[in-house]
Formats: sequence, structure tokens, C-alpha cells
Amino acid sequence: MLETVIHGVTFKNPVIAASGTFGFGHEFSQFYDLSRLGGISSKGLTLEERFGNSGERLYETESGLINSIGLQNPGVDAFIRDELPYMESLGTVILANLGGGTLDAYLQGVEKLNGTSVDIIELNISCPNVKAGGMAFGIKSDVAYEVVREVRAVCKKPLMVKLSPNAENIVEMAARCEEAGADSISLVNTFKAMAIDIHKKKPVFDNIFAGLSGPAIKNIALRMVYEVSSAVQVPVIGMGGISRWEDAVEFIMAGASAVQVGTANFVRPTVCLEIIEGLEKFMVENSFQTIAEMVGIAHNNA
Amino acid sequence: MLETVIHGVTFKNPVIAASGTFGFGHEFSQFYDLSRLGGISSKGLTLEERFGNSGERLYETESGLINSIGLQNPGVDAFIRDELPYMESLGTVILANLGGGTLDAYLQGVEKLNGTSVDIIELNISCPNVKAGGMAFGIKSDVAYEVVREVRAVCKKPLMVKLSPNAENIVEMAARCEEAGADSISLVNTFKAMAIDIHKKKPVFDNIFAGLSGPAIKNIALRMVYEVSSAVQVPVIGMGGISRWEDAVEFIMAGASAVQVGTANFVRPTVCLEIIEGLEKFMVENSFQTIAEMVGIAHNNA
Amino acid sequence: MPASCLKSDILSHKEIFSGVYQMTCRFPGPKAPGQFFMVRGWQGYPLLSRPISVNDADEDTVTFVYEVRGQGTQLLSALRPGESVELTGPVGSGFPVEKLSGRVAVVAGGIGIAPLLYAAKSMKGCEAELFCGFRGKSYLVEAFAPYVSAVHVASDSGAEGHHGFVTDLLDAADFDAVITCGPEIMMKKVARACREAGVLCYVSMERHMACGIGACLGCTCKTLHGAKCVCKDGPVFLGEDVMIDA
Amino acid sequence: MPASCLKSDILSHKEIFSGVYQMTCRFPGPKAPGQFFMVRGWQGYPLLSRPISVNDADEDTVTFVYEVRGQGTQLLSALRPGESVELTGPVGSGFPVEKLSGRVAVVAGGIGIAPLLYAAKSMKGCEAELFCGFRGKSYLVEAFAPYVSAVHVASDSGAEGHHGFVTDLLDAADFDAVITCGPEIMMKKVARACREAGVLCYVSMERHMACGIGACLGCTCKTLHGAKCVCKDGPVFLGEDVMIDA
Ligand SMILES: Cc1cc2nc3c(=O)[nH]c(=O)nc-3n(C[C@H](O)[C@H](O)[C@H](O)COP(=O)(O)OP(=O)(O)OC[C@H]3O[C@@H](n4cnc5c(N)ncnc54)[C@H](O)[C@@H]3O)c2cc1C
Ligand SMILES: Cc1cc2nc3c(=O)[nH]c(=O)nc-3n(C[C@H](O)[C@H](O)[C@H](O)COP(=O)(O)OP(=O)(O)OC[C@H]3O[C@@H](n4cnc5c(N)ncnc54)[C@H](O)[C@@H]3O)c2cc1C
Ligand SMILES: Cc1cc2nc3c(=O)[nH]c(=O)nc-3n(C[C@H](O)[C@H](O)[C@H](O)COP(=O)(O)O)c2cc1C
Ligand SMILES: Cc1cc2nc3c(=O)[nH]c(=O)nc-3n(C[C@H](O)[C@H](O)[C@H](O)COP(=O)(O)O)c2cc1C
Ligand code: FES
Ligand code: FES
Repeated sequence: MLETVIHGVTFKNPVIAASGTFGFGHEFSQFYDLSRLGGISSKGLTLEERFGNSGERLYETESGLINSIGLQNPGVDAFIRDELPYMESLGTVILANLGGGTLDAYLQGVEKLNGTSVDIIELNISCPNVKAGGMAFGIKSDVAYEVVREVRAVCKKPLMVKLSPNAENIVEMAARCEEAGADSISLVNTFKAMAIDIHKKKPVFDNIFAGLSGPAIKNIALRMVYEVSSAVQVPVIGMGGISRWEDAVEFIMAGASAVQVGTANFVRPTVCLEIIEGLEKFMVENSFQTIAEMVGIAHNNA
Repeated sequence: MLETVIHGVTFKNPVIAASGTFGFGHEFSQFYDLSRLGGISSKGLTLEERFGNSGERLYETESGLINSIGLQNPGVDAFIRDELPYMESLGTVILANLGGGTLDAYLQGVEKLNGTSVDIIELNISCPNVKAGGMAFGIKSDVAYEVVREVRAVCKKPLMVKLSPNAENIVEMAARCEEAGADSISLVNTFKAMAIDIHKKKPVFDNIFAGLSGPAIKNIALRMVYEVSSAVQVPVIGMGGISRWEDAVEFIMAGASAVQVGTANFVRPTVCLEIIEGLEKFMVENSFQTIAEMVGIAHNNA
Repeated sequence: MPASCLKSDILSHKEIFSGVYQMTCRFPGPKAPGQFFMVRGWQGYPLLSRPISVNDADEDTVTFVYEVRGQGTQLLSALRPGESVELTGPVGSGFPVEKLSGRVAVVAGGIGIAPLLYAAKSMKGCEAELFCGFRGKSYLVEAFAPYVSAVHVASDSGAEGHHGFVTDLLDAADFDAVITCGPEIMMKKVARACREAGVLCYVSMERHMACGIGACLGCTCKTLHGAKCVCKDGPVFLGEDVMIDA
Repeated sequence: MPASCLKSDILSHKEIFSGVYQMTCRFPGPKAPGQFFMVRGWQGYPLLSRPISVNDADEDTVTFVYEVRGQGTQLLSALRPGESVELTGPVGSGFPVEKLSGRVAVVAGGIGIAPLLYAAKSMKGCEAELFCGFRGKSYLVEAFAPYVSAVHVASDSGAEGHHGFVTDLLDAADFDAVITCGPEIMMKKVARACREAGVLCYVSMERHMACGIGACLGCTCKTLHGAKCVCKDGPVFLGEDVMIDA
């Protein structure tokens, strides 16, 4: 009943662990059988190993979390060599979440992943563009269009493009990414935020700005998913603050074909399971036979 | 010590009750002496009386509130006749918060307010532009620039322009509003959000989208205030989720010359007083002589 | 009767029925029947305070009876005597008990019975009868004994009294006035019956509220006289004014 | 010793010192000294669970000693026996007590004393002495009696024992190993003294944590071997590895 097919890839259920919040799965395998998941999006990968940001990396806000991890990861090669074999063995859909600082780094990363067993490449365009003074690729639609078009040309896997909520115009952004060849759109990444330590009289983070996630952003993310899903034809994967099965239902009714769960994994490591179970129960109680029947239903009734 | 002067207007302290959350003051006067406040921004006014939106108007989120009031207000004339005399008597700075659906409505509203005792006109550009298919004036910088320029030409009061966080580019927006003649910039208004009633399978609000405020948005708003205050010369008035004196200090250190407190007034009607008192205590303990010494200090230490 | 915002000590707090709590707090000053308080028994979360009606009161205290529905009432129910709650109130315009006379029907649906106790207690020189409907077993009914001459109970499950709607038991024409609080659908029926019988009817409305004091304009309901704030212009309205499509 | 995530009953809970609580919960399975749990005694808010060290444990239970600092520990302290907390753990790599022998100094600063009790209890065949510093009066010290041969107390205020730093009392050279938990500045001094004396030293680090299990990479600290997760690679590290600039 929960099965859902997205650009040819079959997910057991529409609940995917979000990138950067689930490592490569190891840590969560002690809590439950990860084959229960719809999918896992890997920690964000870059061509080269990254050590991440200095200074404070976490800050808790009212119902939210600001992180400044800075894409700490072992690099694509080490991922393919050391992590992917384990992930493959888990019996769930594997998304390789790919970031980069230059177009070239994206392209090289994709080429390396092409030859592997990853099911989907999730292109994270929220990364700062080194050549454009650090403004993320995902802010201006034209910049994103270029990256996606070039990546599409070399990518042999289904290509999911993950949008930043900081995009100037999220609807236009999604439409342009679709036009450039994205097979699906996932959204949202974290919101640009900051905090100030009033005793030290300075920003908490060395980088000043960092990314807000968690329940605080849920209803903004939901709105974006609703808007985007009526502007594109490709499947939309929704996320942002999902921490209960009810939230997942909201995102699906807003138009998401699947959802990702991020920060909530930190709050309770078994939360994805609970969401899957709650979703199933809700569907039975409300006589939904398939996820597809629920997708976007709120648009019909608006 | 708390006194602060913004474009020639002297505020007893930098704490202003935000528009739409404080009515015209009446309701709060039963809880404390409103002359203690730095200022009050009136409920959002429009040229003609408005009855507001149908259906559900409030929805509570995790640490946030979504509202779909729809600018219910008695109209500028009735405000001037029935409410302003009372507000004038309160012994605090009065901001008339002015919305509109067309450029013309803004201009007429300003002309009416010119002849009154209001201290400042706070121009709310988050209102849907009737002639542009309902997209708010405050989304595209060029549209906002036009409105502000025309309003500036007729406005005889200090003009504070209140930005929407939904602006495509908040920094450019602020800079363009300054260029168009804004005497100060206040930000942020509410974030475009939505909620879905999973049992009714439809959006909670008749208008689908509505505005998110409260602690949930605080660290995004703070980031915007930080960015904007380094991009403009005019004073910046910060708001978004302020509910404790510590929050006010963060906004001031981020660059706000004064702050506004909105949703928190609903949570505890005396919250503005508590913020004023906390601010004063903090300044004494940290040997700040004036608010100005604190404004933007986080930039120096970043 | 201006409202105030106080940290108030809990004097007693007990579960009087499964999931229904009675809490008495210190709160000096007058309170009118039908008025309510914005109650907060927690720090930051949930964000908004919760409206709860005056169930009983004297000069120094106020008593609430509430049902646990979600997180707010859940957190409230965990508090113990000696701990404190934040109260903003009393707010709202209550039942105009001074306008009532003769035979008055007091009609309650579920937890809607809570404010009606203080209303019944405050009616002077009336002869009141209580009509109350519950899902299963009744609660709080005994407390009405001193103030009403008869009690009529209905239950959805048939667990107690009439098996069916409380409105089945009421003949509005027998009364000079009716006051009611409960699910909107029940109050609609009561208001319609009263209109048909030409009987004065007051209903206590419920809306999601943010401020509770008339500042946010979020709790409006349509009335014959335009949109009104339930928190400030109500929660008690003339039935004919608000049950327009009844 | 894989971690699990359970709803756990509170068996006992008391304030053992002003603002310091001791809570024992049912949690079956082995726990190593120096490990900790992500503790959650509330629903939605605050968002993150709080890391608290194992203060004592047996096959079926775990005991925590914690100081009320902010909202999380405040909410925790309001819970009563019979209520439950959510526990994720045990997590982290603890004190390698099996590697310790001979004379061991156990050095605590403030609430840092909490994990050291279970560590002291778990050291076999060592002769341990406790060095502990407090702001004012001491707490939890008596509980060490069965496991240590001497106790040295210091206090910032002079309220008890040596008026000054606990590090004033310690001569690292007298010991074969030192284990320590407390403010980073104190642990730095201890680690430096140990390095100078050529003594083995283990420190228990603290960082803000989101997941507690190594998934978020938010709790890193610099070590001689690159950045490590305090929650997974620690919280216990070799002093010389983490106190790099000591
Ligand atoms: C004037 C007034 C007086 C009242 N007096 C009493 C009283 O004396 N005793 C009493 O028990 N109750 C009373 N109530 C009702 C009481 O305020 C609510 O039961 C309480 O606020 C519930 O809070 P909660 O946090 O426990 O539940 P919540 O978590 O707020 O949820 C309660 C229910 O409402 C739903 N809900 C909440 N917000 C929305 C929304 N925007 N759209 C759709 N559904 C929503 C939730 O899904 C849930 O089913 C009164 C209400 C009003 C307005
Ligand atoms: C591995 C480990 C083991 C621990 N074991 C114990 C133990 O056994 N006993 C014990 O009492 N404590 C222990 N702690 C500390 C304990 O986790 C904290 O005291 C607790 O999390 C505080 O939570 P709170 O909600 O009460 O306070 P919070 O509200 O989180 O605030 C606590 C303090 O930290 C500050 N703070 C929080 N986040 C930030 C940030 N990002 N930047 C700057 N300042 C911040 C706050 O301002 C405040 O001063 C341990 C910590 C770790 C990492
Ligand atoms: C600690 C942390 C690390 C993250 N790292 C990545 C990443 O490497 N790549 C990416 O695309 N998104 C990353 N994200 C964003 C999440 O995948 C997700 O888009 C976002 O957090 C919103 O969802 P949530 O509110 O459920 O967490 C990270 C989020 C957090 C909290
Ligand atoms: C119920 C409600 C009504 C509002 N009405 C107006 C308004 O009429 N005009 C306006 O400029 N802003 C209005 N706002 C926005 C607030 O003034 C403020 O910008 C926003 O809520 C963010 O601040 P906060 O998080 O402190 O509430 C309203 C906000 C709320 C919650
Ligand atoms: S709840 Fe705010 S006006 Fe009624
Ligand atoms: S707290 Fe998440 S990795 Fe340590």
C-alpha cells in the first residue's frame, strides 16, 4: 500500500532519511532494521574530503536547530569505496547526495557515481559557488539551470535536484530545474539563519550564517512544496520539519510523492519507523489504497 | 539610557509594539501604563474599511502562529477620527501602519495621515498588489522601489518601510527602498506559510496561504536584519519572534536601532514591559551607556 | 472588571472524571459567569495560552473544569497544588444573568457544562433546570443541585439518562430563557428551537484564540451585526445573532 | 553494547543538593563508565534531547546526577517516580578502566563529578583518590567512600576544604594515571600537569550535541588525530590528544 514509484525507482514506502542527518546509516542500524525505510540519502558528498567548519556547529532555537557542519564528508571516492558497499546491503533505495563548490566538481562527482549502484543522485545546489563569491548555486534560477543542465548531460542516474528555500523564487527555480532536466525535485534544504551570543557580543557561528531546520520551518516548507508541486510535472519530494506522521501526510497532500525526514532523526532515532507506521494506519482508516491517491489531494479541495 | 532617536523621533526606549498585534492599544492598557513603551505601531490600516478574511484565521505551529486576518481594520478615516485621539493621549511614539492594494490607495492614505499627529508612517509593502495578480508589492525590488518613491514624494512624515521576508532578495530590497527615500527600514513581516487539515484533506485557510510569525522565525529574521543593516545607512528596526529581552539584545547587536514585538504580546500581554526592563538590566550589567553603543556590535566582532 | 495577567498559585487540582480536571487557583477580584481566562501552565511551548471558562469563583479564587484535549491541557493536568499557572483575565462578556428571570433552561453539551455552573449559581430569582448531554457517563452534575430544580441527562452511548441528544429532552417553549454551551451543532439546534418558540437564548461560542483580549482579530464569528470577536464581544452572544444559518 | 531508544520508568528521583538531582531509571543491559544517554523528559520542546552521563548503573537500571541549567534539565527535574523519560543509549566510549592500574587520581570539577563515581566503582585493582572542586559546598562525595582511599576537596568560595582550585591539590607525579571531568579550563590544567609528569590522563569532553550517536557531526573537537565526534569517538579522550593547546 505504501509502495511508491518515482522516476522508475520503487520505494517500499515514501519515507526517506534526509541527507546529513543519517550519516551513511551505521549509527541508526543499532535501533532498527533499515530495510524498513523507503530510502536513505547519504551524507552530503563532495569530490574531495572536507573537514567541515570550525567553531560552534550546533545551536538550538525554539523548535529548530541551526547547523554549521560545513559538509564534512570523506569525499566521493572514499564514499564509493568505504560506505556504499554497506549502504547497498541495507535493502533500501540509496540516494547519493552530491554537493560541490564548482560546476566542475559537480560534474566529476557525478561521473564517479555513474558507475556505482546508487539508485538516485540527489544534487544539492545549496552549496556556495566558489567562483561567484560564495553565493549558493540555488539562489538564482539561471545559475541553477546551468548547473542542472550540465549535470544532466553527464548523469546516468535518475537526477533529483534539491532546492534551497533561500532561492529568490522557489517556483521559478523548480520550473527551471525541471526544464534543465531534473527527474525530480526535492525541497527544502535549510533556511539561512544566524544567532548571536549576547555575552560575547558576536555571532555564534564562525561563518556567521548557518542553516535552520526542524519543526520551526515546517509550515514554510509545506507552502513551498505546495507551490512547487503545482508548477512542475516531475515528482516532488518534500521535507522540512517533518517529525510526526501527521506532518508527512500534510506534505503528501500538499503534493509530495515522498518525504524526507531530517532533524527529527536526532530527536528520536526511531522516528522514521513511527512515521511509516502512522502513515499506514492513517491510510487504512481513511481508505486510501495507494500513496498516489493522497499526493496533492489538498489542491483539489482548496 | 534606553532613549533612542530615529530620524528625529525620540523613543523612550527601543521597544515598539508591532502592527496587528496590539490593536490601537486599548486592550493592553488594562495591563500596564502604555507610556512605558517606546512606541506603538497601529493595526494595519487601509484606505477603506476591511472586514478581513473568511474561515479559520489562526493556526498554531511549533513555536509559531500562522494568521490569516486579512487586514481587518476600520479604514484610515475612522482611525483618524476614532482611534488616534486615544493613541495620542498615551504618551508614546505612534506609528501608523499603512497597507494598500494599489499605489493610489497608498498615496491617498498617506495624504490623510499627513495632516495628523502620527509620528511615523510605517509603510507595509507586504500587501497583495491588486493590479499585479495579487503578488505583494514587497516581493520584487523594482515594484517596491516605485511605491516607496511615489509615497515619499507626498509623505510629510518620517517614512518607515516595512519589508516582507518573502522578498526575492531582502538586501537588494532594503537598498532600493532606501534609494527611493525610506527614512528607515523595518523588518520582517510574516513568512508565507500554510497548513493542511489532514482530516478534511484541504488547506486550513480559505486563502490557502497565510503568514507565520513568532519564535519559530526568529533566527531567520535575525539573519535578515543583520544582512540588511550592513547594506543600508538608514536606521533598521528589527522584529520577528522577539519574546524575551535576550532576543531584543540579539536584534540590536545585529544592527537594529529599535525592535518591534508582535506575537509575543498574545502570549503574555505584559511582555513588552519585561523586555524593556531586561534590556535595561543587561545594559547596566554590561556597562552600555546608550542603545547606540550596542547597535550592530556583532558585526564588529564577527 | 479589567483583566490582569498574574502568576497564580494552584490551590487544588484533581481529576473529577476520566480526562476531566478541576483546578482552583488564587485570583483576587470579581469574575462574571461566562467569562474566561487565558491559561498557561508551561514556559515556551506550546506558544499560545489556552482559553478556559470560569467554572466557579469567589472573591479570591477561580475554579476551572477542563478536559484534556491536546498538549496544552495535558501539560496543565500535570501541575500540582503549590505550583503555579499564568492567568490572563477575566476576559469576555459573560452570560447576562441579571437579564434572566422566570424559568431558565441551562443546556450543556459535554465539557460545555463547565461555565454553566457558575452561571446557574449566579442567576438570582430564576427557576433553573439543567439539561446536559455527555458521550458516556455524566460529570459535574451534582454540583448544580443547589441551583436547579431539575436535572435531565442524555448520553450518546445510553450509559446514563436518555439515550440520544440532550436537545431531544428540551422543549424551549416551557422556558422564559435558555443559556447553552457545548458543540456548535448542539447550540444551533437549541437556538433554532428557541427562535421558533420565541424564547430568549444565549450561547457561548468557541473559536481558536491567540490573544483572548481582542487584539489579534483572529477569533471572529459572523453575527447579524457583522463580524465580532468571540473573545471580547463574546464568548456569550444572543443565539439569534450568531446562529444565523440555524 | 549497541544503544537502544526506550521509554524508561523513573524509579527514584530526588534533589541531593540545591539544584542537583539524582534520578534512577529502569534500563536493562550493560553500561560502561563514562558513557552517557540522550535524555528526554518532555514531548516536543525543547527540540533536542540532553546528554547526561551514567553516574551509576547495574544490569537493570541507570542512575544520573545532573544539575539544573536551563529548560531541559528544569523540565526533567519536575518528573516524579512512576513517570517516564525517553532514553537513547548507552552511547560514547567511556573511561578505559581496564587499562588503569596502580594509583589513580580521580579529578572532578563541579557536576563533572557525576560520571566519575561509576568510573571509580568500575576500576579494579587500583588505588584511587578523589580530588574534587565545587563552587561552594560539596555533593556526591560520600558516595565515593567505598572506592577511594582519600578525598581532597576544594571550593571557590572557601565554604569547604581548600579555598581555591582543585588543581592546587593535585600532584600528578604521585599517580600512575589521572581521569578527569569538569570545566574545560580545569581539565586543560590537569592534562598539562600530567603531560609534564608523564602520567596517563583521560578527560571527558563536553560539546553541544544534537544526535548523540555520531550522525550529525555537530559535536566535533580537534584532536591530534583530526576532528573527532565527542559523542561517538568520546566523550573520553586521552588528555594529550584533545588538550592540544594546553
Ligand atoms: C472561550 C472559551 C472557553 C473555553 N472553556 C473551556 C473550559 O472551560 N473547559 C475546557 O475543557 N475547554 C474549554 N475551552 C476549549 C479549550 O480552550 C481547548 O480544549 C484547549 O484550548 C485545547 O488545547 P490543547 O492544547 O489541549 O489542545 P490542542 O493541541 O490545541 O488541540 C485541541 C484540538 O483542536 C484542534 N485544533 C487546534 N487548532 C486548530 C486549528 N487552527 N484548526 C483546526 N483544528 C485545530 C487540534 O487538532 C485538536 O484536535 C474553551 C474555549 C474557548 C474558546
Ligand atoms: C557527554 C556529556 C555528558 C554530560 N553529562 C552530564 C551529567 O552527568 N550531569 C549534568 O548535569 N550535565 C551533564 N552534561 C551537561 C548537560 O548536557 C547540559 O547541562 C544540559 O544539556 C543543559 O540543558 P538545559 O536544557 O538544561 O540547558 P540549556 O537551555 O541547553 O542551556 C544550558 C547552557 O548552555 C548554553 N547554551 C546552550 N546551547 C548553546 C550554544 N549553542 N552556544 C552557546 N551556549 C549555549 C545556554 O545558554 C545555557 O547557559 C553532559 C554533557 C555532555 C556533552
Ligand atoms: C546537521 C545537518 C546536516 C545536513 N547536511 C546536509 C547535506 O550534507 N546535504 C543536504 O543536501 N542537506 C543537508 N541537510 C539538510 C537536510 O537534509 C534537510 O534538507 C533539512 O534539514 C530540512 O529538513 P528537516 O527539517 O527535516 O531537518 C542537513 C541538515 C542538518 C540538520
Ligand atoms: C495577527 C497578526 C496580525 C498582523 N497584522 C499586521 C498588519 O496589519 N500590518 C503589518 O505590517 N504587520 C502585521 N503583522 C506582522 C507583525 O507586525 C510582525 O511583523 C510579524 O508578526 C513578525 O513579528 P513577531 O514574530 O514578533 O510577531 C501581523 C502579525 C500578526 C501575528
Ligand atoms: S483571540 Fe485575539 S481577538 Fe480574540
Ligand atoms: S552529537 Fe551528533 S555527531 Fe555527536
